[in-house]
Amino acid sequence: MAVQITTAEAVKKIVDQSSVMIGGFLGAAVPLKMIDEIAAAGVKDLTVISIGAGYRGGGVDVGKLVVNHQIIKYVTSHVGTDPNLIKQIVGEEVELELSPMGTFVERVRAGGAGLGAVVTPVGMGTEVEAMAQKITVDGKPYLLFKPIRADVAVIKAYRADPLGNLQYQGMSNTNPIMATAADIVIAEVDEIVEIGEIACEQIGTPGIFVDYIVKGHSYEARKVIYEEMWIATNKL
Amino acid sequence: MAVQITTAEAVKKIVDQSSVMIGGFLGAAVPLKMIDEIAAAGVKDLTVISIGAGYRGGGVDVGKLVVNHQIIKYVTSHVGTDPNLIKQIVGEEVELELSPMGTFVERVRAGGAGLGAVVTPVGMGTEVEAMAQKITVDGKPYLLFKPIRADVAVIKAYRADPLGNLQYQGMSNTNPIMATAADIVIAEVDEIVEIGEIACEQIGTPGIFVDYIVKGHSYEARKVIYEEMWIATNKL
Amino acid sequence: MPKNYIARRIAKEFKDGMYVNLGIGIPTESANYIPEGTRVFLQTENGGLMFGPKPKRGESNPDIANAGAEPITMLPGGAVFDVATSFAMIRGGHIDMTVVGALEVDEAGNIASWKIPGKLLTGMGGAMDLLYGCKRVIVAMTHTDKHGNPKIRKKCTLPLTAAGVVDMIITDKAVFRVDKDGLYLEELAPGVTAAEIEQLTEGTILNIIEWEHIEIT
Amino acid sequence: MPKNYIARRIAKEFKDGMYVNLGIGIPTESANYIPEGTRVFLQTENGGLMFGPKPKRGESNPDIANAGAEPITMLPGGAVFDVATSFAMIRGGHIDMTVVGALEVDEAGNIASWKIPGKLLTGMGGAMDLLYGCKRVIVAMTHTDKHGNPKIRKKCTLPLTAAGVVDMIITDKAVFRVDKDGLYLEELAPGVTAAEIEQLTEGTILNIIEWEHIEIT
Repeated sequence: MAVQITTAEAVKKIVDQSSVMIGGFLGAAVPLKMIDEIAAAGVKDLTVISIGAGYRGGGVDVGKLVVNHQIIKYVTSHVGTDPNLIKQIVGEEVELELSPMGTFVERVRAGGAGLGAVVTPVGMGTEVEAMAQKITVDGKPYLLFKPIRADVAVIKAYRADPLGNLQYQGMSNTNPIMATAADIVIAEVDEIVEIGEIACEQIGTPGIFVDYIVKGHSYEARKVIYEEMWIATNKL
Repeated sequence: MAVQITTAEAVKKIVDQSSVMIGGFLGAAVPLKMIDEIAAAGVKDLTVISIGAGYRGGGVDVGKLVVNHQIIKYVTSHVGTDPNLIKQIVGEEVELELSPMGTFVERVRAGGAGLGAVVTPVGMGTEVEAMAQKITVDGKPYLLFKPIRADVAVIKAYRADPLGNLQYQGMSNTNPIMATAADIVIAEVDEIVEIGEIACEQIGTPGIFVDYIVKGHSYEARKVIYEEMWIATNKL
Repeated sequence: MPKNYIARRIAKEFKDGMYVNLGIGIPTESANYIPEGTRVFLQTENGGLMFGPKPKRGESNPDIANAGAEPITMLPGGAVFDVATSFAMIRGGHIDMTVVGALEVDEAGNIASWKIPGKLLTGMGGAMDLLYGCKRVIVAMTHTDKHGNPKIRKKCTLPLTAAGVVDMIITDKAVFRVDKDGLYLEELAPGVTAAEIEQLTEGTILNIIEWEHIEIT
Repeated sequence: MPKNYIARRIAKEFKDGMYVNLGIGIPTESANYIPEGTRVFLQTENGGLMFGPKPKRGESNPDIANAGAEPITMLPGGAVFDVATSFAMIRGGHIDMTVVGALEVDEAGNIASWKIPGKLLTGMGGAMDLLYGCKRVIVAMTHTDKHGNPKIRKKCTLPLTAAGVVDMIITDKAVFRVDKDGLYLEELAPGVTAAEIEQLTEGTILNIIEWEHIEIT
C-alpha cells in the first residue's frame, strides 16, 4: 500500500551510491519532477538503470544527472542520444553496462518476478556473448543474463489512487516493469484520484508494487513541456 | 491480422495428435463454445496444455475432452479438480507433465516470447527438482525448465475487433499469455465490435498475436451458464 | 474450544495494509475475522487483488472468480491482471503473507501438502510458488491427523511442497514460531497444557516452558 | 536515379496485413510509399502497434511517442503496451518484417550496424532483438560508403549486430536476396549495370547474370 509524499520527501530515499531505476523511454513518459529533484539534491555516485539515455541531444531525462556528474555507472541498452554521457563513458567517469534492449527488459522483469536468470538467443554470434554466460538448452546455444534490481525505482504513470494503483496512458514502456524490481518504488503521476475511480481493468500497476506516490506536473503542464521540446527539435 | 470464422471452421485447425493450449483458469474465462466443438469433432490423441483441469467435479472445460477420451498427454500444474482425469492418469491412459503453476506460466510465456528457458527457484528441495535441469547462477541453485508452445491455442476474451485486437474483462488469467505461444491462435469472444471501439489502452492482446476470431456465447448467455454452474455447486 | 478457533487465531496475524494470499478452507475462512479497521488486501493467483465476498445471484460476473473458479466480487481499488503478473507478484516477494493448510510440517520449516504417493494426486498448483515467494508463511492445520498422529514432524515423511519456508504454525491446540534452529511454542489454546503439546508433537520443542495462553474471541 | 529511390523500393516489399518494424531514417521514410489498399501495421519497440503520422501542434500526447521519443499518433485499432510485451512480440517471431540500415552486410547474412570500435559508441538498443526475432530482415543502405568502398562484404569487419539473419539487401544501385549459400543479385537500379555492381560489391555474387531492372515510380 502506497503513501503519498512530496517530491522533496521522496528524493531523500535516494542517497549517494544508491542504485536508481528510472522509468520511461528516451525521454518519453519519464518522471520529470523527480529527476529534477534528484538533480537538485546533488546525490553522487549513482548507479542509474534506464532503457536508454534521454532525448536526442542530451540534458533531458537521465541527461540531467549526466550534466551534473551524478552517475558512476549506467546500466542500459542505448546511450547514442546523449553526447555528454558518451563523453563521460569514453573518459571512464561512468562505467557502462550494456545489454540488448529486450534482454535489458527481461533482466529487470526477472529482478521483479523472482526469476533467477534470463535465457535468450539474442546476441549469439556477436560481442554480446562476452557479456553473458553461454548455455545450451535442447542442443541450442543461448546467453544467460542475471536479473537487475535497484534500491529505488522512480517511475511515471498517468494517474494514481491513494492505494498506489497506477493507470497508464499511451505507451507505458518500462514503467510497469520497473515498478516491480526495486526495494523502494516511487511513482510520479499527473493526478491522484479517489479509490475506485480507476476501474480494476484500467490498473496497469497494482498498489502492491508501489511504496510512494508523488504528484508530478499536471497532464496539461506536461503536454506543454513536451510540445516545446518537440517544436524546438523540429519534430512537431 | 485476424480473420473471423465460425467455430465449425476453427475446430478444423485441430487434428488428431495436435497440441492444443486452452486458456482460462479451472473453468473460468475458458472458450466454452470451442471446447464443445473440439469435443463434438472427436479429434483424438491431443496433447492438451492448460493451467489446471476444469471446474471441481470434472466434465467442464478440459473435463469435456477427458470424458471423451481425447487427451493423450496433459501439460499443467493442477489436476485435483477432475476425478475423471486423475483416473485416466493413474490408468496410464493420459501422460501427465506437471510444473508449479508460476513455472508453467513462465514456460508458456517463454514459448511465446522467444526465450530459451525459465530459471526459477521454485521447487528447489522438492520432487520438482527431478522435472528440470539444475543450474547455478551467482552461487545460488535454480531449476531450468524448457519453454512450452502448442500447434493451436484456443483462448477466451471479452471483445474483439476485426483486426483481432482483444479486450479482456475481469481476470484475463492465462489467455493473454497463451495468445503468444502457438502457431495458430483462435480467440473466442462474447462480441465483435468496430475497429477503434476498443481504445488502444484497453487492448489486452494486440491483433498481431491472433489468427482467427470466433463468436462465442454472448456475455448474457455466458453469465447464465456460469450462474447455473455456481448455483448447482452451492457457490452462489 | 471456541468455534472456528484456528480461523480466528489466524486473523490475529493480519496487520493493516497487508497483502495476503489465503489457501482454501480454514485460511480463507479467516478473512471473516479480519479486525475492524484493519485493511487486508487479498490476492488470488488467477489474477486479482482486493477481492471481496461472493456476489448475489444475478450479480455475478463470469470473469470475476477466485482461484477455484468460484464467483467473487472486486472491491473499489481492486485490480485484475494476467497470471504472468500474478506469479511475478507471488514469486517476486511482493506478497506479505500466505496462510495455507498442510499434511505435515517439520521442525526445519519444511511443508508437505500436495501429494500422498499412491493416494493423492492433484498437482502442486500455485502452492510451491506461494510458499517460496511470500514474505511470511503461516501453516494452519489440526494438530494431529484423524488417527491422532502428530502432523508436526521431526522430518516430513511425505513429498515436500517447499523446503525451509514455514514461519509459523497455527493449530487447534497451539501456535509455534518456526525459527532457523527449530520450533518455539508460543501459545496454547484454551484448556491445552504444554505437556499435552509435547506429547502430540513429534518435532523437538526448543522452549517448552515459555508459552502463554492468548485470548481468542 | 529517382528521388527517395531506396525508400520507394522498400515499399514494394510491403504486403497487405503485414506487421512491420522500421528502423530510423530511410526505412521509416518508406512508410510514405505504402501502396494504396495495402494495410501495413507499424510496430514501435517502446510499445505501440499501428501508429500513424505525427500529430498537429496542440494535439500531441506526451505519452504517445515513437522509439525516438518523437510524437506520433495512434490509428483506430492501434494498441499500446509495455516493453516486456513489445520485445516478447519482437523476439518471439511475431513481427513479419523489419527494415534497418547498416554499416556493413556480408554474404553470410551477417550485419554490422551498432559499433565502430574507438569511434561510434551508441549501444545496440533494440536492433539485436529485431534482427534476431523478425521473420524477415531487409537491410536498406547506400551501396558504398562515402569513400566509395563496398558496404556489402565477404565478411563484415565491424562488430556484428546479428549473425546470419539478413534476407534481402536494398541499396541505391541493386537488390540482393541473401540465401543460405550467399548473395543473389535480383534487380538493378535504373542505369546501373551488373558489371558495376560486381565491382562495387565485395561479397561474391552467385548469379551475376540473372538480374532484372524493375520500375520504381
